[in-house]
Amino acid sequence: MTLLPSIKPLAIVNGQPWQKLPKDLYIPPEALAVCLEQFEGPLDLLLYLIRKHNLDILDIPVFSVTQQYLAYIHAMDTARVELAAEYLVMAAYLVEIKSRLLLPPSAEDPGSSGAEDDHNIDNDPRAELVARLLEYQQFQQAALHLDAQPHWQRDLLPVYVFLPPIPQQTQWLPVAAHELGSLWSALCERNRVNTQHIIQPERFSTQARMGQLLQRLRQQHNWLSFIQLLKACEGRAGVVVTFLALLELIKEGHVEAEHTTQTLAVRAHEPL
Amino acid sequence: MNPSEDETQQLIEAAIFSALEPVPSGQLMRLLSGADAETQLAHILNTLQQHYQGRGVELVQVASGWRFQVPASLAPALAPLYPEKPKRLSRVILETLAIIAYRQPITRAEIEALRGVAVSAEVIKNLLDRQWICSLGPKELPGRPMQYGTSDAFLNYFNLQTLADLPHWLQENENTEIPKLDH
Amino acid sequence: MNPSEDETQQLIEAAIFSALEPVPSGQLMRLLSGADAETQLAHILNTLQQHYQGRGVELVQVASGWRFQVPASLAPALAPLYPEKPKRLSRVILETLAIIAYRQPITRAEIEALRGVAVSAEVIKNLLDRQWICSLGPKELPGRPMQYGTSDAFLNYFNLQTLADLPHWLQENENTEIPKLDH
Repeated sequence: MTLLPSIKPLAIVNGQPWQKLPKDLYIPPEALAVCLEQFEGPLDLLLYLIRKHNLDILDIPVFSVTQQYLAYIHAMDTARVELAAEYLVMAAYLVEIKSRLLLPPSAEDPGSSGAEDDHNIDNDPRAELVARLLEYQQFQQAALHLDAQPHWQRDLLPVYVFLPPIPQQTQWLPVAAHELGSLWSALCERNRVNTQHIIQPERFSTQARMGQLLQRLRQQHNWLSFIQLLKACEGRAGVVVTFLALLELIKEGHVEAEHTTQTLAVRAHEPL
Repeated sequence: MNPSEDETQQLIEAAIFSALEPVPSGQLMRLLSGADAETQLAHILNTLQQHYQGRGVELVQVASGWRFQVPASLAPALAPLYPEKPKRLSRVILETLAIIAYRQPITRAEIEALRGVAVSAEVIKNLLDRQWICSLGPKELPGRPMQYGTSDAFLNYFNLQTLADLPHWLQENENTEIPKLDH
Repeated sequence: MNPSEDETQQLIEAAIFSALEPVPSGQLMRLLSGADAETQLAHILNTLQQHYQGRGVELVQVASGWRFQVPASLAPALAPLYPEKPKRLSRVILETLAIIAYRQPITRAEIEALRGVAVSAEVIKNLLDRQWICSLGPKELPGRPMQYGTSDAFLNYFNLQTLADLPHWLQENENTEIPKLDH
C-alpha cells in the first residue's frame, strides 16, 4: 500500500504523468528533481523508505536504510539536483548512528551505566531517530485526517437567504455642551465678520432679568407675588423671561418660592 | 441509478439555498433528468413552497428566478441583530440648538437671521421631539411667531445646572454683536 | 404581548438563515425574552436541528456559533452549478496546520524540528491570511520567537466546534515507549 497522500499525478516528467512512486532507488535522473519535491523533507523520505520495504519502524535496520538513503542522495547529487541542507544533515546523522552501532557497548558510556539487562531503546543509538520518525508519522496521519474532514465551501456549501431591509431605530452619538459652545462661538465670529450694521441689543435676556429680579427681591426683604414682578409693557415675552429668570434663581438657590392656589410668592434668601 | 424523489427535492432545496442570486428554473432543471423534468421541477418547487409556509424563510419566485427569503413580516424583529452605527446629529440641528440655548426666547425667523440660512420646520420639530426645546408662547409681533427656549431635559442631557453653565455664556450674551433681527 | 413559541422559532430560524457568519448563541438570545431564554433557545435549536435532518440544508454548531449549510453529502451533486472547484490544500499546509492544532502554542522553529525541514515564511503567512492561525505572543526565549495557535475560523472551516472535537489522531503518541524528543 502507498501511504503517501497523493491522488493526482505525482508529477509530470517529460510531459508524462507519474502515477506511482519509483519502484526502486535507481530513478532516471530527470525524475529526481520531481521526487525531491514530492518529499516533505528527510523524515518524509525515510518514512517512505521504511514503508516501501515494509520495515518495522521500532527496529529499523539502520544499515540497509542508510545505504538506501545515501544511494538516493548520491543519485540526486549526480543529477545535480540542489539538495536541501536537511537531507545532508540526515545523511550524516544516519552514518553516525550506523558507526555507533558498530561499537561494542562500553562501560564508560554514560547512557549504559545501569543494569546489564538494560537493553531498552533508551540506550539504542537509533532511539532519537525512531522517536522523531514516529512523531512525524503521527502528524502526517493527522494531516490526512484533517484533509478528510469536510471543508467549508468545498464540501459544505454556505447558505444565502435574502433579507428584506430592516427598519431601524437610529441611535445618535451623544453631544457635549462644549460642542454647542464652539458652534455658538463660530456663529458669532461668522456674524461679526459678515455683519454690516449694528443692531440694538435684544430686549429681554434671561441672564439680565435674573440680575434685576435678584436685586429687587433683596431690596424688598419680603414675599412678592409673581404678578408684582411683571411689567405690562413687556407683554407675554416679558412674562416668560421673568418666569424663566425666576426658575433659574430658584434652581440656583438665590430665591425661595411658595406656591399657593392663588399665586406664586417669592423672596430672596438672606445672603449669608 | 435514478435518485429518489426525496433526493431530488433535497438537491433543488440545496441549490436554491446555496446560490447567491435567485436561481432560474433552467439552472435547476440541469439537476434533474428524464423527459418530465419540467413537471418534476414544478412539483418539487410547489412542495417546497408549501413546506416553508409559516417558517423562518419562504421560497419565492422573483423575476430572475427562485430564492429563499426571510418573510418581510419577520424582518423588523431581527433588528437587534443588526444594530446600526450611531449617527452624528446634523450640523443644522446642533447649530439651531446652540442659537436657541444662547438666545432664548427666540423665534424661527430670528434663528434664520442668525444662521443666515433658512431653518426648516423639521429641524424645530426634531428638537421639540427630543424635548430639548419647548415653545415659550408667541412673540408680540405681527403674526405672533412662536418663541422657543431650552428645557430642563436639555440641561440634564448636557449635564448643566443652569444655562449660565454653557461655555462662553456670559461674554457672548452680555455684550453681543450678533445682529438682531428687525421685524 | 409575548410572541408564541412558533413565532420565536421562526425568528431564530430566520436569524441563522440570513446571517453570513455563524451566529453565537448569545446573539440569538437577544431575540428571546424571559428568564428561561437559555432553555428556550436550546429547545428551539434542538427542534430546528431535527426538523432539518434529511433535508437540503442542515443546522450545525461550529466554533463561533450556529449556521445552516448544505451537507457534504449533497455538494458533489451540485457540482454542475458550481464549476469552479476550490484547490486542494497542499501537504505542507495540512501538516503545518495539524502540528499547530495539536501542539499550540508553538513557534516556527518547533514546527521545523517536528517536520525535520524548514517551514517557509509563505506557509505561515498563508495560514495567517486564511485566519486559520493567529499569533499568540512571543515565547520567552532568546530572540523572542512568535508562537502560533489555531483560531475559531480554523474550527469553522473544518466543521468543528472545539479543539476537543479534533479526533484523537495523536493518542498513540502518549502510550509510546519511545522517549519524547527534547527540543
